[in-house]
Amino acid sequence: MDFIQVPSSYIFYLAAAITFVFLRDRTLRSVLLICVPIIALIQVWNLEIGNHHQVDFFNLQLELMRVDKLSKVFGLIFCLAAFLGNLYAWHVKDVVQQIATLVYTGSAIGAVFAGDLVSLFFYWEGTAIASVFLIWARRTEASYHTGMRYLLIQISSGVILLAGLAVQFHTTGSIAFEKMELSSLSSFLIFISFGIKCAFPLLHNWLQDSYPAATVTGTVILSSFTTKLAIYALARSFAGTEILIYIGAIMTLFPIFFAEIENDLRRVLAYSLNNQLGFMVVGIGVGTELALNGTASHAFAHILYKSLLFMSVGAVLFRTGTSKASELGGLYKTMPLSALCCLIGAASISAFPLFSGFVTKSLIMDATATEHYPVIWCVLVFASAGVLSHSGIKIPYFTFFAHDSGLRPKEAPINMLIAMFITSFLCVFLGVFPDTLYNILPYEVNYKPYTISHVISQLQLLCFALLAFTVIMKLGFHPPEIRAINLDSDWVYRKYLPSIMLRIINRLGSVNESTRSGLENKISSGEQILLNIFGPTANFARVFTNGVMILWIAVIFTGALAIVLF
Amino acid sequence: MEQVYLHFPILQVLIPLLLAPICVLVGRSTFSWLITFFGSVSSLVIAISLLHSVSDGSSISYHIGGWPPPIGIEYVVDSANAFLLVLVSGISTVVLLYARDQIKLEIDEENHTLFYTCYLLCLTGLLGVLITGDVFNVFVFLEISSLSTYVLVAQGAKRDKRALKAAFNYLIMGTVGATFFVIGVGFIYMATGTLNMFDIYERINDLESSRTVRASYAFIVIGMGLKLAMFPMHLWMPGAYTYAPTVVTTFLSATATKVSLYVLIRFTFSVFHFDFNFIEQVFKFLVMPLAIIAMFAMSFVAIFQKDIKRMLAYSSIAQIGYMLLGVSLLSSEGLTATFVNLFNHGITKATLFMSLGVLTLYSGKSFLSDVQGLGKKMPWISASFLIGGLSLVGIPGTAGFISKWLLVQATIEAGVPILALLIILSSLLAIVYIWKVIEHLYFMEPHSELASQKVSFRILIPLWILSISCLYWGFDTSLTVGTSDIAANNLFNNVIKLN
Amino acid sequence: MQHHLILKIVTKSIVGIILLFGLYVQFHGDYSPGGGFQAGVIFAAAFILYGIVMGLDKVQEVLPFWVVQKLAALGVLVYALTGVFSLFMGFNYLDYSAFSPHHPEHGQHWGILVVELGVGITVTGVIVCIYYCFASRTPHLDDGEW
Amino acid sequence: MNDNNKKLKETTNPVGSILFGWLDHRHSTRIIIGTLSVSCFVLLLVDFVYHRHGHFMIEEVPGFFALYGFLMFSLIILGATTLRYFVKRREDYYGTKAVDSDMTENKK
Repeated sequence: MDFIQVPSSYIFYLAAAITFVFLRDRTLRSVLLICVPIIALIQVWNLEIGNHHQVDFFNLQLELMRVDKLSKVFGLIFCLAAFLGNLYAWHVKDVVQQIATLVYTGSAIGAVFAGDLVSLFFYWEGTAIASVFLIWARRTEASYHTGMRYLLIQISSGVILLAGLAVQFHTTGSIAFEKMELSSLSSFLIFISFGIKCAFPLLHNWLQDSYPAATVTGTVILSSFTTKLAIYALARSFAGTEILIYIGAIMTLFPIFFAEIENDLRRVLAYSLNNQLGFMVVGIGVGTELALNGTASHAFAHILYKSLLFMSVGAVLFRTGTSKASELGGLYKTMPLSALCCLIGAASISAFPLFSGFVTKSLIMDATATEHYPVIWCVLVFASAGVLSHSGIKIPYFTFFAHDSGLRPKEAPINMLIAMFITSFLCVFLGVFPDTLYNILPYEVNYKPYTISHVISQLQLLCFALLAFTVIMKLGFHPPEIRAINLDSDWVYRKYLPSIMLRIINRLGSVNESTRSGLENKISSGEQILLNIFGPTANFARVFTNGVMILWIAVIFTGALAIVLF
Repeated sequence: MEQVYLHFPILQVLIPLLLAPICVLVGRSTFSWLITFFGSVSSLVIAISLLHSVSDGSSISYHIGGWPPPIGIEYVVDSANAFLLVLVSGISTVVLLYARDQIKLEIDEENHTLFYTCYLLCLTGLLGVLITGDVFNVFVFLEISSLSTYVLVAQGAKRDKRALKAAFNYLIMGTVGATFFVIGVGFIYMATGTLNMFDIYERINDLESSRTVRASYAFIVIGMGLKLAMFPMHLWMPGAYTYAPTVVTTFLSATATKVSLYVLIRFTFSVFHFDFNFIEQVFKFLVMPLAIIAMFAMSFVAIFQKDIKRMLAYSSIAQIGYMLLGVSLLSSEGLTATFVNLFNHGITKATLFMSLGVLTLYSGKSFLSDVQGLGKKMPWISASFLIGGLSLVGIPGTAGFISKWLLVQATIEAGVPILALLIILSSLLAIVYIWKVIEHLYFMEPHSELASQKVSFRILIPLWILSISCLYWGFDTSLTVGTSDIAANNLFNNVIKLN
Repeated sequence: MQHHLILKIVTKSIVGIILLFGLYVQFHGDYSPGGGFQAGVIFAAAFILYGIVMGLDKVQEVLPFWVVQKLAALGVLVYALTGVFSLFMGFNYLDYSAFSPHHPEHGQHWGILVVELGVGITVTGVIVCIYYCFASRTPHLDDGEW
Repeated sequence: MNDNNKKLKETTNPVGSILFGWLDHRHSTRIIIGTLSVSCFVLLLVDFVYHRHGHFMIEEVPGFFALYGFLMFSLIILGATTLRYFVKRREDYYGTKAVDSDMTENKK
């Protein structure tokens, strides 16, 4: 069975090539897009543990198929997510998006099975480059700029990874993608690189910036892969690194507040995504078998319910043209099925018993408790209440209920509904039969989520939080949904640094300032300086007479002669 | 005659040389093309078989006229020049495949025969420079190639009369360069009394302090610097590349400067001793700084160009900076990187110029606005430009990445990681100017009056051969890196194993 | 030059002598001063003199432009084929011993002679060609031409 | 008014009226709040009947989760409101380079 051992990413790349070359028929393309993840899913399911596919590159041996239980579980959920996302995107006609999706998902799955840092790097950059097209596919100026920012950050993550890998190779001669200690320069660089993709605090803002900018279907795809790939990489390399616990704890905390006041619902979900990543990072930091199981299972469940939420908000955006809470409300009348799915997603993410979040998050919570991190545990409980506040209540409530916006859109298209139903079903299924999920986790699980204590405490937490919400709404203290944006740390590089740069440039350059105003013009003044030095009419690029050229030669020759003779 | 392969070194040069006058005698456009193509293909076949027989690191020596080396002219093939022989004849073949259609549009019918003749002579010259082991012979072949190049560049005059001025500038500069070079060769002869490279190598050993020898090296560096467009002696190049016919630009950009660089390397390693103190000084204080300035200054200049051909020409000067940087590390790794770079940049630039030529086939101008929106109308050609562009930038998975990677490694090995940083930084500049073209190709609306043009397969096939090779050499590095490694080691240790 | 009768007469008589002298230089080049290049120049000089005195049209009747072009190519071909001949005889390229394998000295002699002939033809062709090009140059270019 | 109601009826999805039709009832809000309050009360009572086991002592304090949930939720709202005071900006703050203003224009 050699066929079954070829890298799964090849299947996706091949499909991308076929799509690019042959398929002019839209339906065929959509069918292909759905079939490919299924084929990959079957392949990954049947993979045996071991290293299967080696390639020689320079003098390095690349491991393209390192299959163990950790990579397998991520491989499975990635294939599943690709299938659901593509089903949801059945109606899309845009070839660019379809190819980007295939390459992107293929790279993500390839990265999961990469057994060394070099191939990881290739796939890492592959996800970056392919995914940006999902943002650009919206084809507006704003999405172009957002995509550029996204690409810049993603590429730098790859470049830092490359630097780390180069340093590691230089010092140890190994390119193995294995567990490492956060002690050397190389591991530190690799850690930062993973951290960027994983949206560590202060490195996170690309996430909230770009996800709301992608297309309706693009965001669903985007939400599943990049960050979870980073989670996988961290779990692989830095399990048990204590600093991750604190980083993760902060990650669970700060997005809550931002999400609460954010108006764009897809950005709310992006913040919520960040917060959920925090739980997983804490699990990695704790690093025990229980915690790593928690991380893997939480990633699994999270991909499903986060896709579901993005799908339902996406369906609303698709039908109404906006995803802003201030513009929406009362949609349950005409989009009841989407509303139902959204509620299921919300229940899952808030970890109501019988939904998937409940059976996975508690693994991580339990691990922190067992390892005696009381403060972290309290933070996580707090964050759970936070999750309820923005994802559990805010998303469904302001989209589908709340005050009636007067919008009466049609129900979501049938393909979207099917995708949402399947995802909802999986969310509930995993919540009711957690053992199905527990069986494929990296380590053996002896954990029973449905104990009376656990169910009651969780229900208490959630119900009282809901009660608090009701009280606050009644009292009118809830921050109103208004059309506004909120600054995040990306303000530093989007506004602050450019203005400082310009001040410096203006000091240096003698540019006529009186005629210019506004930041944009000032940036172009920097360009003007470059233009004055290097532009077509500047000395560097001018065409001189032969005499001048000869003079240059004489100068250089004199220099050479001086160097040689003395 | 029974053992033809023994004569391959001379046949390599002889076939195009012999076919050139035949071309003139025949005097028909189509026949000339056929003859030229035949010559180029047979050169390629010979070059490949030569490369194959020296791929174990050995070398082949051929004595012209049966006179043994120090007296007669000797042709030497080792992995260094065999590798470039394959590049030159290979590019020439691919370029010729598509030259037929392009030439019809760009050059008057009555000049076709002479065009092909000059093309063959240029090919002869380039191959001769590579293969000969005699310093004066290098000069002769250099002049054969240069003189025919001037004519080839001037053929752009049908489209743009400025081609004449560009060719004239090139003529002046090229001649000055050749003069410097021949003076250098004269000095060497004065000091050693021999013209055979390997003989000089033996004799020059004790002459490190000789001022004649030192001055000769300065002359040769400047002479070759001019020919290979080393910053700031590049001034002939943007004009020549911009106004020459596309076929010529494609061919020259991929071969001419590379061959000159080879000469510089050959002289540094196989004629002089690279560990001479003054040679180290030249590279350290002259070549390396100039290379670094070229990498940045010329990339910036390229960013601001509106004419894509000119932009690519400036980019070539910047790329030459990378190659010179590799050489000036004076290490085996650096030399390997340079050889790989020679090859990969050759095919990359050929892809770019060729696809650009087809994109602007009908508009005749290569300004950014002329290719606007062609991404939709000419998807195959735009895609190949895209591939070439990615390779130029050095995106992983393309040939360009391999050469940059090796160069970065070499700088780190040499203990100057700051250079690695500079290389990466200047690559970012390449992204900017390539992006400008991509943006115009794919993200802008086409001019409405430009109807969709059918492009024949005769153009598409060679173009895609090049594009795919750009990708292929990004994956399979056994030939490029392997051969370069052997070549660099041979040069570095001056091992010429004659069989 | 229409009225310079003396010049014309002298030219007509002298051209033949120049050509003869050219042939002498050509074929004695191997052991006395001279050779293909000098002979070629002398040959070309004869035609150029004729052209200067009689006019471009007259000389091109004798030696049309296309012939000159082909001559230039032909000479190179002769040179190259000499080398190819020795290849075919089983020697190295340009190894003149091939012309007379048993008496290599004679072979060298013959080889030089043939090669020099090639050089002579090419040089004649090229020099005359250059003269034609300059002499037939458009005297004035309009603005539109540029 | 009547017309408007009719129009609403027409556009309402039949599945919607089965699933969420009861929401349109006059007392729906009261029903929801009532149910919530009752279940909260019951859950709180359970704590006094059933002794919970946890890793930390504090977990075993009756009503801990209830109190914690209620207070923390209020804290989040409070914190968020405060945060908004500092970070709120107009939608077109980043100009054409962010999607937020993009959507605004689409609306127009």
